Amino acid sequence: MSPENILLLSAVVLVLPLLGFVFNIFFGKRIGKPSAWIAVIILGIDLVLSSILCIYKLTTDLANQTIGSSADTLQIIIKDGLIHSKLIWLSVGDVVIKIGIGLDNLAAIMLIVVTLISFLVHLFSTEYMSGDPRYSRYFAYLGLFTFSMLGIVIANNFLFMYIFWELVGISSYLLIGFWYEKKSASDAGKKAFLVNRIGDLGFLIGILILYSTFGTFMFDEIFDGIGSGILPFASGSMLTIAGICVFCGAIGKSAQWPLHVWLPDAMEGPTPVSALIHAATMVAAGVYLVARVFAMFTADALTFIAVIGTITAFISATIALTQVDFKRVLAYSTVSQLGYMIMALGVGSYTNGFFHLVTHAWFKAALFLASGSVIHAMHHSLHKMHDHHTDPQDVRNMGGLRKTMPITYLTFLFVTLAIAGVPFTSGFLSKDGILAGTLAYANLTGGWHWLIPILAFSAAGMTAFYMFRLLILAFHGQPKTEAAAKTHENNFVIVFPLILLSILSLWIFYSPDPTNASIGWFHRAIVQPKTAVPEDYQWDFLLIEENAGESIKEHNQSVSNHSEHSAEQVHHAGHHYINKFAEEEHHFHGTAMMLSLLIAGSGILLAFLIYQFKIFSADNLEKQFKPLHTFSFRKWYFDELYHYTAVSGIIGLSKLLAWFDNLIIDGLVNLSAAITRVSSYFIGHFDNIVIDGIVNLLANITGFFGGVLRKVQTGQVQTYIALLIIGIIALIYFIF
Amino acid sequence: MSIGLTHYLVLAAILFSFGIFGILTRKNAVLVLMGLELVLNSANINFIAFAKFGGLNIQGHVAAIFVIILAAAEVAVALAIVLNIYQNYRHINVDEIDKLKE
Amino acid sequence: MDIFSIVFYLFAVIIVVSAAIVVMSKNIMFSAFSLLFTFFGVAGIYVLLNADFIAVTQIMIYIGGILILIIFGVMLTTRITGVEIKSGTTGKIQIAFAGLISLIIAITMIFLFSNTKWFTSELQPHQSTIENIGKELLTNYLLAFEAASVLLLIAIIGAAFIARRKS
Amino acid sequence: MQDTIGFPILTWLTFLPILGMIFILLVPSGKDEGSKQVSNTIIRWIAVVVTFIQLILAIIVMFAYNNTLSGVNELSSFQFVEKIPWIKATFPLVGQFSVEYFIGIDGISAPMVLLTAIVCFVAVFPSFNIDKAVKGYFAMYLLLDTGMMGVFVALDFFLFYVFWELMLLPMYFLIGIWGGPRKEYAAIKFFIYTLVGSVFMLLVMIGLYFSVGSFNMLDMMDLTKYFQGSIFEGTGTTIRYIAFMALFIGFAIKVPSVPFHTWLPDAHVEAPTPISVILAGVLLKMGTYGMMRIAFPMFPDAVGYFQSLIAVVGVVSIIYGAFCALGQHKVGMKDFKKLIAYSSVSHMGYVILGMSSMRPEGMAGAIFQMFNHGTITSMLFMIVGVIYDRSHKRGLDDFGGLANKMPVYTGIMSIAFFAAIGLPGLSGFISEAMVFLGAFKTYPVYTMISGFGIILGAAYMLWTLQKIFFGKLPEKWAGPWDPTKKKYKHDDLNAVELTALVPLALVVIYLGIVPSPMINLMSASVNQLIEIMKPFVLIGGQVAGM
Repeated sequence: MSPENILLLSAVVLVLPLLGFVFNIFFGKRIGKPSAWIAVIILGIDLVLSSILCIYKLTTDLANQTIGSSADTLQIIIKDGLIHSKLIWLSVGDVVIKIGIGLDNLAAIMLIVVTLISFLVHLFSTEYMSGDPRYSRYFAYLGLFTFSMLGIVIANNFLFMYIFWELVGISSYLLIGFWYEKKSASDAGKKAFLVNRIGDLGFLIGILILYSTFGTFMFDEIFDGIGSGILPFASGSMLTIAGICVFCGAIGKSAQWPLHVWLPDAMEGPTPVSALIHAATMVAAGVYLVARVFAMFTADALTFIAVIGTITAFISATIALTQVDFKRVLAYSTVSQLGYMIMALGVGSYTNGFFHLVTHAWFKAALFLASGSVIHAMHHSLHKMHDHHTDPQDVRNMGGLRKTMPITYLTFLFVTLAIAGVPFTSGFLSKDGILAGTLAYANLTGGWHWLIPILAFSAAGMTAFYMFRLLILAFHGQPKTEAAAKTHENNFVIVFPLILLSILSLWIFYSPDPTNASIGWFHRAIVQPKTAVPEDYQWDFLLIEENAGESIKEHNQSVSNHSEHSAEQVHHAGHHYINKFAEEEHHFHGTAMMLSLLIAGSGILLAFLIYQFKIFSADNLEKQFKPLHTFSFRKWYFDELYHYTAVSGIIGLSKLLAWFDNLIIDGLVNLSAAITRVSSYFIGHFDNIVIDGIVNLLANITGFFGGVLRKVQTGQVQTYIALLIIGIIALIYFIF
Repeated sequence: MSIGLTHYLVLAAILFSFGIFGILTRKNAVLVLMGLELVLNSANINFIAFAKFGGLNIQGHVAAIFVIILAAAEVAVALAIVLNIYQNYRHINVDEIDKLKE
Repeated sequence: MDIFSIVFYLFAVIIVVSAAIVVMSKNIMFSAFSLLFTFFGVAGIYVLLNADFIAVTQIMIYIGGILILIIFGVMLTTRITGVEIKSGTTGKIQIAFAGLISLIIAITMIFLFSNTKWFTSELQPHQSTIENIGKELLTNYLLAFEAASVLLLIAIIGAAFIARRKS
Repeated sequence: MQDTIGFPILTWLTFLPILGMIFILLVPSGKDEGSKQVSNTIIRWIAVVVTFIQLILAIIVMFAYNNTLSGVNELSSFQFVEKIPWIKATFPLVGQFSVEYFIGIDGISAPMVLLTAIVCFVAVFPSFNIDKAVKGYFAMYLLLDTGMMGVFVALDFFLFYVFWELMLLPMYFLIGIWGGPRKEYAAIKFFIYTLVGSVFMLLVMIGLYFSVGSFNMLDMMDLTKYFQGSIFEGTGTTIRYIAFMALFIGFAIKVPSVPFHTWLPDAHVEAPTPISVILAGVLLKMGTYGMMRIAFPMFPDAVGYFQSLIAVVGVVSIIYGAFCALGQHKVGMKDFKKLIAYSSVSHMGYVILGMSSMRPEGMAGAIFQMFNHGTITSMLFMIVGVIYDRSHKRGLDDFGGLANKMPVYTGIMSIAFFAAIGLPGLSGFISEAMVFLGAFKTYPVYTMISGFGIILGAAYMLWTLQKIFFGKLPEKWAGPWDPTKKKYKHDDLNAVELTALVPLALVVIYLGIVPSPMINLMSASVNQLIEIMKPFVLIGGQVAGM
C-alpha cells in the first residue's frame, strides 16, 4: 500500500461510523429494526478495514520519506514508523493551523481495539436494546461515539485530539443519558460531561501553552521543538506544567482521582454502552493520550502522573470492596485498572501500560457484557413476574445464576481470573509487567516512591478479592430471589461476544510464554518513544541509550526475519534494553510475578472463605469494621465533598451574582432613574406653580389684548392681505 | 434717456400695484385670481430685467419659468377651490366667505 | 427717442391700461379680455429684454392655458344669463382704502427702484436662450425641475379631486 | 476601490428593505376580518420576499468579494465602494461641512453584512405569529433592517451615526409596542442606555471632525491627516485617552459588556421572539464592530494604554455572564430568555477578549465569534419562541420531557445548545478556540481564567437541557386538543419554524467543519488592522523567548 492509500483507508475507517450516525439519525426511525443491522454491518466493514490496516502496519517497515513540502496544502510524512499527513485547515495572516491524521503501531492496535469492541457491542445491543422506543437513535449515538473515538486514535495533532476528545464527551453524554426520562440518568450524563469539562479545561490550557510556544498543534513538530531546546516561557517547570495540564484531560476522561466520580454514575446508561465507553474505549482514551504524548513529559510530570494513577488505583479498589450494585463494582474496578495503566505510564513502563490497556479492554468489555447478560436475564425474569420494584442490578438479589446461565457464568469466571491476574490469562501478563515496572521505578528512585509499588500490590490483592466476591455473590450459592431462580441463558447474539472476548483474554494471543510478555509481538511493536525532553528535566534511566537504539533495530529486524527461536537467543544475548529502566524492569520481573501471584491468590482465597464457605461472616466483619465499611460504601464521601464544596460553591456564587446583578447593578441603574424621576417631580412642580404661573399671567395679559385685537380678525382674506401689505410697507420704511 | 433697468422696474411696480388693488377690492374670487396673476407677471418682469441688466443671466430665465409653472399650478388649484366654494355656497364672493373667523 | 423706446412705451401703456381695466371693470368678461392684453404686453416686454423663450412661454401658458382656464372658471361659476355677470366691488370705503394702499406701495417701490444703485453688468450679446435654459434645467436645477413636475402632477390630481362634484 | 460588480449593490442591499417598507405601507388594510387576514398575509410575504432578495444579494456580494484585499484604512482596497457627496454646506464660523454617502465593505464588515442578511431573513418567520398591527410591525422591522445594514457598510462617520440612530428608533417601538408585560420599562431602558452610548460617540465624532476636517473614517485613521494644533493631534495625549474611553463605553453598552449590560436581560425578556433574535443576532455585534471599525484604528495609542483593561472587561464579561446565567436556575423568574441573554453577555466577552489580544488568530476568532454568536443565539431565541408560542410560558421549571413529544425540535435545539457550549464540529468551537489561541499568547493568565467560562457555559446549558427536555412529561404537556389552535399544544415544529431554524443549523454545522471560507474572508483585513495597531499595542508572540 502506498502512504496515501494507508491514510485514505484510515480516513475511511474514521468516517464510516459517522455515516452510520447520519443515516440512523435521519432514516433510522423510518426503517425501524433493520437500522441496527445497518450499523452492525458498517462496524463489521470498519473492523475488517482496520484489521487490514493494523496487520499491514505491524508487518511492514516503512522507510522514512516526505511527500510534499510544509507549504503545501497536504503533506504526507513517514518518519520512525509513524505515517501521517498534514493538511492546512485555516490560515490567518502568518498563522497557519494544520490538521491531519497519522498511523503508527500504537494507533493501529488501538484501531482494532475500538472497532472490535464497538462491533461486538453493536451486535450485543441488537438484542439487549430491542423494544426500546428509541432503538435506532441508540445505534446512531453508538456510531457517533465510534467515530469520535477513532478520531482520537488517529489524530496526529492536539487540535484534532481535542476536537474528538470533546465529541467523545458529548456522545458519552448522550449515551449515558439515553434513558433521559429517568432523572438519575440525565443527571449522570450531565455530571459526566461537566466533570470531563473540568479536565478538558486543563487539557485546553496545556494545548494553549504548547501552541503559543511552538505555533503548531502537530505532535511531531512540538516534540522536535522541545528536543531542539525550546521550552515554554523558557523554563523546564513550565514544560512540566504543560505536561500536567495535558494530563488533566486524561484525568477527566480516564476517571482518575480526583475526577473519578463521574464514571460510577455513568452506569446509568445502557449496559452495552458501559462496556463500550466506560470500560474499554473512551476511558482508555486518557491512557492513550498519555502514551501518545509520552515524549513530552518531564520527570516531574511523570511522577505526578504515577502518583495520580496510584492513588486512583488504590482508592477505587477500596471502594469496590463493598459495593452491591453489579455494575458499580465493575465501574470501580475499571477506575482502579485505569489507575494502573496511568501509573504504569507514569513510572515509565510505557509498553506495559499500553499493553494493559489492550488486555483490559477485552476482559473488562467481557465483564460488562456479561453483567449486561445477567441484568437482561434478571430484567426479563422480573418483567414476567410483574415485579417492578426489585433492582435487577443488585447482587443481593441474585445468586445461583451459575446453573441458569452457564455460558455467561463460564465466560465471566474466565475474565474474572484474567482481571485478578491468574496465570495463563492476558491480565496476568500485563499486570505483572506493570508491577515489575513499579518495583523497578521505586528501586531506581527510592524514598517515598516505594509507596507506589506497595499501594499497587495491595490494589491488586483487593481486585482479586472483590472480583471473586462479585462472582460468588452473583453466580454461586442459592438464588436469593425468585427472579434469580427463573432466569434463562440469553440467545446467541448476546453470548457470542462474551465467548469471543474471553478467548481473546488468553495469554497466547500476546506471547508464547505465559509468564513473560516481553518476548511477544506486542512488546516488539510498541516500544517506548524517544523522549524529547532535555536531559536535565528527565529521569536518566528513561533516556534511550545511544547504542541501544541500534541494537533494538537489529533486534527488531532479526525478529522479523528469523524464527522465534533465534529471537529468543538475541533476547537473552544481553545488551538490547533500550534504557536502564527496561533492564531494571527485567530484573524485577520474577519478584513481581511471585508477589502478585501470592497476593492475588490470597485475595481469591479470602473471597471464597468469606462468601462461598462462609468461614468468616461477612455481616460480622461489616459490623466490626463499621466505620471503614461505611467509608468505603459511601465512596470515601467524594460526591458529598464535591457537592458541598465545588458544586454548592459555584451555585451559591452564581446565585449571589445573579442577585447582585438583579439588585445592585440593575438597582443602581434604576436608582439613577428614580433620582431623575424624583428630581423631575420637584422640578415639575416648581415648573407648574412658579414658572407656569408667570407664563399664565403673561397669557392672561396677552388674552386681554388679544380680545381687543380680535376684532381685527374678520375672517376675510382680503383684510388679511391688506394688513400684510401694510406690514410690508411699514417694514420697508422701517428699514430705509 | 435710453430704456434701462429702472424703466422696467417701474413698469413692474405699477403692474404690481394694480394687482394688489385688484386683489383687495374685487368680490369675485376669479377676479381676485386675475389680480394675483398681475402680481406674478410683475415679478417675472423683474426677473427678466435683472437677467438682462443685472447679470442674473440664464438663472433669471429659469426662475421666471418656475414662476410660470407655479402660476399654472396655482390657478388650477385655485379655480378648483373656487368651483368647490361655488358648489357649497352658490356664490364666489370672497368677502362673504369668512368661516376662517370662527 | 429711438424705435426701441417707442416700442417699450407702447407696450408699457398697453400693460398699464389693460391692467387698470382688469382690476376696475365691472364686467367680468371685460376683465378677462383685458387680462389677455396685459399678458401680451408683458410678452412684448420679454422680447425687448431678449427673453425669447420666456416670451413664447408667456404666450403659450398664460394666454393659452391660464387665461382660458380663468375664463372657464368665470363661465362655470357665473350664471351668464343671470345678474351676476357683473362683478361687484366691496364697497366705497374699502375701495378708497385699497387704492391708498396700492398707491403707497407703488410710490414706495418706484421711489426705491429709481434711487437704488443697482449692480449692472455688461450687456451680453444677444443669443438664443433656449439651449442654455434647457441645459440649466437638466443640470443645476434638475431637482427643482423634478419637484416642479411633481408639483404639477399633484396640482392636477388635487384640482380634479377638489373640484369633483360630491355625490 | 474595487467595484467588481458595476452595480451599486451595497446601496440596494441597504435600502431594499425601505422599498419593501413602502410596499407594505401601500397594502390596504382590510375592513372586515377576512380581508384583514388577506392583507396581513400579503404584508408578511412581502417581508419574506424582500429579506430573501436581500439575502441573495448578500450572498452575491460574498461570492464577488475578493478576499485578498485588506481594506480597514486603505481606500483602494475597499470593495463595492460608493462615494457620493451628500450634505455640503458652508457656515461662516465653522467652515465647510461635508458629509459623504460613502459606503463599502472589507473583511471586517463582510461577515457582518452576511450575518445581518441571514438573521433578518430567518427572523421574519417567527414574526408570522405577530397579530397586532401587522403592518406597522413589518414596516418597523424593515426599517430596522436598513439601519443595521447601513451601520455595517457605512464608511463615513456621520453616515454611520445616522444609521446607528436610525436603527434605534424602530427597535424602541418594536419592544415598546409588541413586547411583553413590562415592555415600556424595557423599551425605555434600552433606549436610554443606547442613547447614552450614542452621545459619547457623537461627542468624539465631533471632536474628530474638527481634527480632520471630514467625516471620512479612513481619514480619521490616518494620524498624519490631523490638523496642526487640533484636539486629537499627536499620540498618547490625555484627551485621546478620554476620547477612546468614551467611544469604548459607547460601544461596550451596545455589546453589552459588564457592567453596562443590564438593559439586555430586560430587553430580551420583554421583546417578542423575532426582535430578541435580531437584538442578539445583529445588534450586539454593532458594539464590537464599532470597536474594530472606529475605536481601535482611530485611537491605537489609547488601545495600547487600555489594552489590558479591555482584556479584563472581556474576561469579567465571560465569567460574570456565565455565573449570572447559571444563577437563573436558582433565583428570580427562572426565565429561559433571561438565561440566554446572560449567555450572550458571556459569549460576547470572548469577542472582546479576542480583540484585545491583537493576534491574528484572536482577532479573526473575535469576528468569527461575532458571526457565530449571531447565528447560534438566533437559534436559541427562536427555540424559546417555539415553546412560548405553544404554552405561553418560558420558565425553566415549567417544562420537562419535551424530547419525547417534540423530537425534531429537540434535535435542532441540541445543535444550538451544543454549539453554544463550544462543541467541536459546530461553529462556536472554532471561534472560541481561535480566541483562546490568540488571547493566550498575549494574556495567558486572563485566558486561563476565562477558560472557566466554558465549564460554566456547559453547566447552565446542560442544566437547561435537562430541565426542559429530559425527565418525565408533566401533566400539562399531555395537553388536550386545543380547538382554537387546531393542534395539540405540544406539536412538533411546523414548516414555518423549520424554514427559520434549519438554515441556521446548516450554517452552524457547515462553518464548524469548514471554517476556512469565513476565515479567509476576514484574514487580510485582520492583518491590516493589526498592522495599524502594531506600533502601539502589546502583541503576544511565541512565548518561548519571554
